Amino acid sequence: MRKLFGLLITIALGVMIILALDKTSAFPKFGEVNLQERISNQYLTEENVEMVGSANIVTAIVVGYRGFDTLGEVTVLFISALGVAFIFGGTKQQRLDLKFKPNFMLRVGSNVLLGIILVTSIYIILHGHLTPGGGFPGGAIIASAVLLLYLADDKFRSNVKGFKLIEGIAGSIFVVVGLLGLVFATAFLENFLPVGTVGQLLSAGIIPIIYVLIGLKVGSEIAGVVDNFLTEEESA
Amino acid sequence: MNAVLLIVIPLLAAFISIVSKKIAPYLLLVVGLFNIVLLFFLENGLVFIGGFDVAMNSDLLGISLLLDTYARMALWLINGLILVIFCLNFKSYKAFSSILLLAMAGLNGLLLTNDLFNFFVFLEISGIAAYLITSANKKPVSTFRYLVIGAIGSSLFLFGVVVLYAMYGTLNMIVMIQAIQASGNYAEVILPFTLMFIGLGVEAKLLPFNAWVKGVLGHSNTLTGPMIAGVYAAAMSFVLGRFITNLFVFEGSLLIVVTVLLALGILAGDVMAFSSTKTREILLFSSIAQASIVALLFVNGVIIWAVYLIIANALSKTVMFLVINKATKDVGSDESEALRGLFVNNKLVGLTFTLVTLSVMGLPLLAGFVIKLNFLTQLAGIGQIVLIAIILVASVIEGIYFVRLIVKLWYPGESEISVKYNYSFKAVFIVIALALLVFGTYSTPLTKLDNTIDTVMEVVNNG
Amino acid sequence: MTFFEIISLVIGILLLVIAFMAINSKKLINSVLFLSALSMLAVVAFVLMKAPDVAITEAVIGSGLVTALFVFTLLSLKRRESE
Amino acid sequence: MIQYASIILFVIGIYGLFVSKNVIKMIVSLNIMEIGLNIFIISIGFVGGGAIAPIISSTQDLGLIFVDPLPQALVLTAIVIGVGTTALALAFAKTIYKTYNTFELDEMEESA
Amino acid sequence: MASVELLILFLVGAGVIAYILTRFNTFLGSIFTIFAVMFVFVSLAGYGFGMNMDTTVNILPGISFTETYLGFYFAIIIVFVYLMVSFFHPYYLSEYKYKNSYNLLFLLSLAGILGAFYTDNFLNLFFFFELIIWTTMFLIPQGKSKEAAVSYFGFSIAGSVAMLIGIFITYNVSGTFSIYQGLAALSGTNAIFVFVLFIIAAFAKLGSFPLHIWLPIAHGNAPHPFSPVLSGALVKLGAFIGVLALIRIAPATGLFTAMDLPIGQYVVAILGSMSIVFGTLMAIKEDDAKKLLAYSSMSHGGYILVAFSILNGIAFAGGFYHILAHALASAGAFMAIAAVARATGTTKMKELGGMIHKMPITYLAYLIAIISMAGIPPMGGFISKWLIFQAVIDKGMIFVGIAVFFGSVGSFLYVFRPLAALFLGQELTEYKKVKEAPLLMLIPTFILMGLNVYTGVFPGGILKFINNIIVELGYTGIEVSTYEINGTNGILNPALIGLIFAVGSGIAFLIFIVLKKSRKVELMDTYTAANFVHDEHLLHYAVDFYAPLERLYEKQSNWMTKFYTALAEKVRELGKLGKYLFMSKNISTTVFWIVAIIIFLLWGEVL
Repeated sequence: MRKLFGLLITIALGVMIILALDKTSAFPKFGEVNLQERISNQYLTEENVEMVGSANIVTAIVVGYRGFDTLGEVTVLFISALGVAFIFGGTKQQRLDLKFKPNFMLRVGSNVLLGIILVTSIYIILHGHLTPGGGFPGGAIIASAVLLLYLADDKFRSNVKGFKLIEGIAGSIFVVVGLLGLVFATAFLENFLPVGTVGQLLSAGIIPIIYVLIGLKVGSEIAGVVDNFLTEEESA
Repeated sequence: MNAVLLIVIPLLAAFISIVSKKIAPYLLLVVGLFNIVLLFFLENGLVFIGGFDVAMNSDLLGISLLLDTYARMALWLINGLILVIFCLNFKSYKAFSSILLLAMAGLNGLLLTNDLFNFFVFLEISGIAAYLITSANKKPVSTFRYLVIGAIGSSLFLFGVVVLYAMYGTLNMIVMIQAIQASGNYAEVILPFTLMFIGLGVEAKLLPFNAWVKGVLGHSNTLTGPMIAGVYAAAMSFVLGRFITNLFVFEGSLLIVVTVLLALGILAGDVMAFSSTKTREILLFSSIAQASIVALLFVNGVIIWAVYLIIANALSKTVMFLVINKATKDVGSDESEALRGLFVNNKLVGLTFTLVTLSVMGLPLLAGFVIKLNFLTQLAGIGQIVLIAIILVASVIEGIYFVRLIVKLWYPGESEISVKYNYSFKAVFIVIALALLVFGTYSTPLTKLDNTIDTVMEVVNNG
Repeated sequence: MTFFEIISLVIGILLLVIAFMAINSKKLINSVLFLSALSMLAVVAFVLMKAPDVAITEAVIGSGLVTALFVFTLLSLKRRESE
Repeated sequence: MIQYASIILFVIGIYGLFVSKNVIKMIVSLNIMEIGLNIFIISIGFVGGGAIAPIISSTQDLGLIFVDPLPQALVLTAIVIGVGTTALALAFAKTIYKTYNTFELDEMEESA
Repeated sequence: MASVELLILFLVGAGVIAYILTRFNTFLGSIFTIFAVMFVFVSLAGYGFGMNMDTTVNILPGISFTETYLGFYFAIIIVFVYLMVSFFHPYYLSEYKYKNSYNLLFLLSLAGILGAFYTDNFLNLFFFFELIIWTTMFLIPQGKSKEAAVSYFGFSIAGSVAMLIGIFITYNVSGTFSIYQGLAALSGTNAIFVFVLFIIAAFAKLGSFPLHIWLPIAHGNAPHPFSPVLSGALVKLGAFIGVLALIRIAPATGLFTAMDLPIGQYVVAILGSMSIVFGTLMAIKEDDAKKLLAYSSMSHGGYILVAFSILNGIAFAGGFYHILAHALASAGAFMAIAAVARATGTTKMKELGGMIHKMPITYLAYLIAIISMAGIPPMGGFISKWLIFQAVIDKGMIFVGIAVFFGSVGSFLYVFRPLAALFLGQELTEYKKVKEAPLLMLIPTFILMGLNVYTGVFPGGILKFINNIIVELGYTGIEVSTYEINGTNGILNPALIGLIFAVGSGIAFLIFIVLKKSRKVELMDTYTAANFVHDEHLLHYAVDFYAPLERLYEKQSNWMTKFYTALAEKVRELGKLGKYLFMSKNISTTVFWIVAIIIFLLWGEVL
């Protein structure tokens, strides 16, 4: 009964929203967006693209124009990693018993795989301004490498302190780079390096630098979270 | 000097603080002071962030911050309060310093940002910081409830922002305001405004989106109580005020619904407080009513007195929650019966608590009275007699339960209770009570500031 | 109907069905797995709508990591129950 | 079509929060909401009729039609924020389980 | 000091000094308080009668004063009551929990009173009213009951709030907060609203039916020296608002008339007479002497309302005179009871008796006060009631007339009861060591006795002053000479009546002296059907004093109290409902509200 009622009113809500959006003339129909009416059009002008030097316009926006959002986003991840560690408590912890014993093959295989994964992630991060990808997926892939280590070896504990250090330092450098923008240019997080040619690896000014920092930070943060989820208090 | 430092420096400090836990509390102190001092040197205006060549670029491509007198007052209040509250809890809640730094950054960002999506990001930062702060209550279910409701709220807010972006093609608040005013079709923006209003309403404790408040503040301690009821409530009220006065256009059915909700919030808040026997519940329900009053004032365009009301409330609620939560901790119960005679041996604390409560009730000689009378006068000037009647009827109920509480706290029951307050607590209480007393008897500075508070549009129009 | 429309129709319906199943499934682990599937479908939707950046991020973070976290949480619960 | 589906997906997430009493289910519902919202955001930037992803190989490509890159940037951020919230929520869920030995909110005795 | 502003500042400063002095020595602080109040009284009396107060404001921000006969009349009466009461402070304060703040709050509330009656601005008026409320509100819980403060505060604040809404309606109509311009600008529906709201305020503060239940609670439980202030002084604030509403807004409510009166005034008169009747009935059955007097205050408030709702000079004269007479009488009576309570520790009539032997002067003060209350010559109460009777009879208001006469007769019944129970009858054993009140407390007692008699015998001067107020309000005054008052139905010569009474009492006193004294017997010295009496209290004749009368309306007696208790209970239940609806532990509830609100809003847009 309760479920039916809930379904009814929520579906009604959905229908209402759809109808309201349909009725709104200013809201463009799906697929009929006119970019000329939007601010994004200006991201795609030739002079702006050349000024940014990033082939991936999304990256240009994420790290360049809206780098402040990204700083905030990294902060969200940072604070949730901090929070997870905080909630689970800083007491001595041991590995969670996963109830399956990884065999030799898995261990060796995972070590091989680890190398491949890490190389991939570095590639993804460094080419963030050229191809899809970038710091976030790259960082997450680094974290998944750590995760693999955890799964392959039931005694494995990574160096959480090290993660924290990377996290803190990468974050600080991010901010410092932003502040350098304030010093060498006029605004926080403004580019102060030469941008190079669009489409080349060494281009786009500070974007690759920041993406590397983001990758490191996201990777270490998520790895920290994973560590927290895979451990528990000793006495338990 | 750049307003972005207000956000970035706490962030930087937070990042550093994780490397070395020991310096974290001191970093918070330094950064808090730095922010307060920095605010004196900053100029009003827009600050651009990111992008490539700001001078060449159209500045709307990136994110910008807006510092005006409104934001400045809010920032002073919030940074100062965080600093004070942390100092008072320095020993017991040291571990929270990183989180408080992030909360500071998040709240400063909320108040400064001029970009809707950026606002969402800061909403999440400050929100998560709030969830973590409330985890100090050791009531995970309440915190979880807060988290879920907060997540719903921010999702709705983002939904609204995105719909607005689809309609007007920008995320910049100022451009958005101009675009909406230019289009002039207010019926079309009902959906995004409703969604955004609800999203903000969750954090700003507006009825009926505030079910989390009871669990969170009902079990609060000396850190969470003042932080959530003082700092966060003030910040969210300020933010809500900015959105209501600048962005939202409440007309027709939306105006009616919002007004009804807020009026209901005022009445229900006070009625619920009336029916509570637990002191913390009384305080939290009263703060729900106050938040609704503030929002109602913003909806009716009474900006300056709403700002003062926010400030007065934040200060008052900080004191009240500190007093009650400390006592609750020592006594072990927050039933008003159990706290009978709390002030018998703490006359000074009792006096300040009484003064502060009188200010919240809006009785003369205290700031609350001046503020209440002025905003009521302005409401009367625009003919909102019904709203005045609602606010005043609620204030009768409020008066009754507060008097009941005060009398109970002053006169002992069967057993004596002993609660010790530190000198630092007492100092804060006295300063706040004196400030309320001074501005209550000498209100000329308040009326003078009236003209210097400007809205976003005015800042833009003046360059 | 173009190819795009057909695909999007299928994905749309699948999205809704899987979401519904995720909410209504009895076992928590199924719920989580449906969520993971939903995430993968979203990846397809992102690709379809020409958002490769988002698709990669969603695939790695949304589908991979979030599922892992859910599973770890449930694992610790399983262990506790068995004790 | 996908746009409508995304809105309904969002609403189903809300439905999930309405009906479920289980902590994990609630987090799942939140995630469904977020996925729906993310698809919706991308969908408002989608340009039909052969537009391409906003990635160029050189500046010559700029004459082509692109989809709106800004929503994609927003979604990137939103996804990561979603993960942060989810991780935190799960952490709380684990704590709740530790305290009450259940995930069902109805079975907990904590006063509101 | 002739400046109102300086007087107010002086009182605030004096309050602080009194606080410090009381902290070190209660007696010293209280003596200081007496002098502070005396200074204010003397200043007011010295300059005020001739309208020579200085009303300029230099220091206080946003406050403006003006001088009116009306305001001065109220101010001088209330300050006088304060002065009388302050003489009691040295003997009472030391028992109180927070004695230091007692004098401070006492003086602060007096500052509020001065401001309230001298201001010409509605917001200032509200400011001072609120100030009075909260300062006095903190004095009440020092007495017996802590809940009494809540009750007092609740009704007072409800009254102020009603007034404030009325003020804002006035402001909205007229654009000014000036009291006299604002009220003059009202017309039509707005005037009716403001009238009703002001009347609510007046009723709440005056403690008139149906907003009366706080009176017995607050009066009965307040500290002994504060009850006279409440009854003699603070209640009169309601009368002040009543005057504003009934007379200043009067023309506007003249849409319908009844008995030549605007319907609003007529209704107020009816309610006022109900106040008289209920107050009297409740007083008759009350056992606590202070509560009894509280109910009598309620019934006297009714007289005041009736007087002001009959719009002519004689009635006004009666009303204003009654304010004075009742202030003096009730202050006298309450103070007498306070003196008894100080000596014995109780105000319950059952537990007292025979105090005349121990406290003869207090007895005399009480006797004179109640004679005035009952409206028997030669006391002040007689003059005012006589004037009110005249006005009521002239108007031919039958029900009101009956009520007024009933109230008068009832007064005999109830004021006699404490007289008999407290002072007459057998002396109880536990009070052997009781002594007469100390000299300092006897000073105000004597003054009040004198004034009660003076107002009854020589009302001419005072009535002439009252004529000023009536003229100020726009009506014609009454004809009065030094010894005679001209009513519509006859001429009253109070001095002559006073003389006759004096002679009569003299003769009676002579007989009392000359004839043989009655024999004193112990209370237990009695013979009751071969039973030995164990409990002397059952023999006390205050027990079941008016038993047959009480039985008539026993069951109906507290229905108003029940009503308000039920109201509070309803509010509480509403709060529980609110918690259930909005503060549920279930997240579903919040989700439901969000969904419902969005659907509701979109409904209008989509369909």
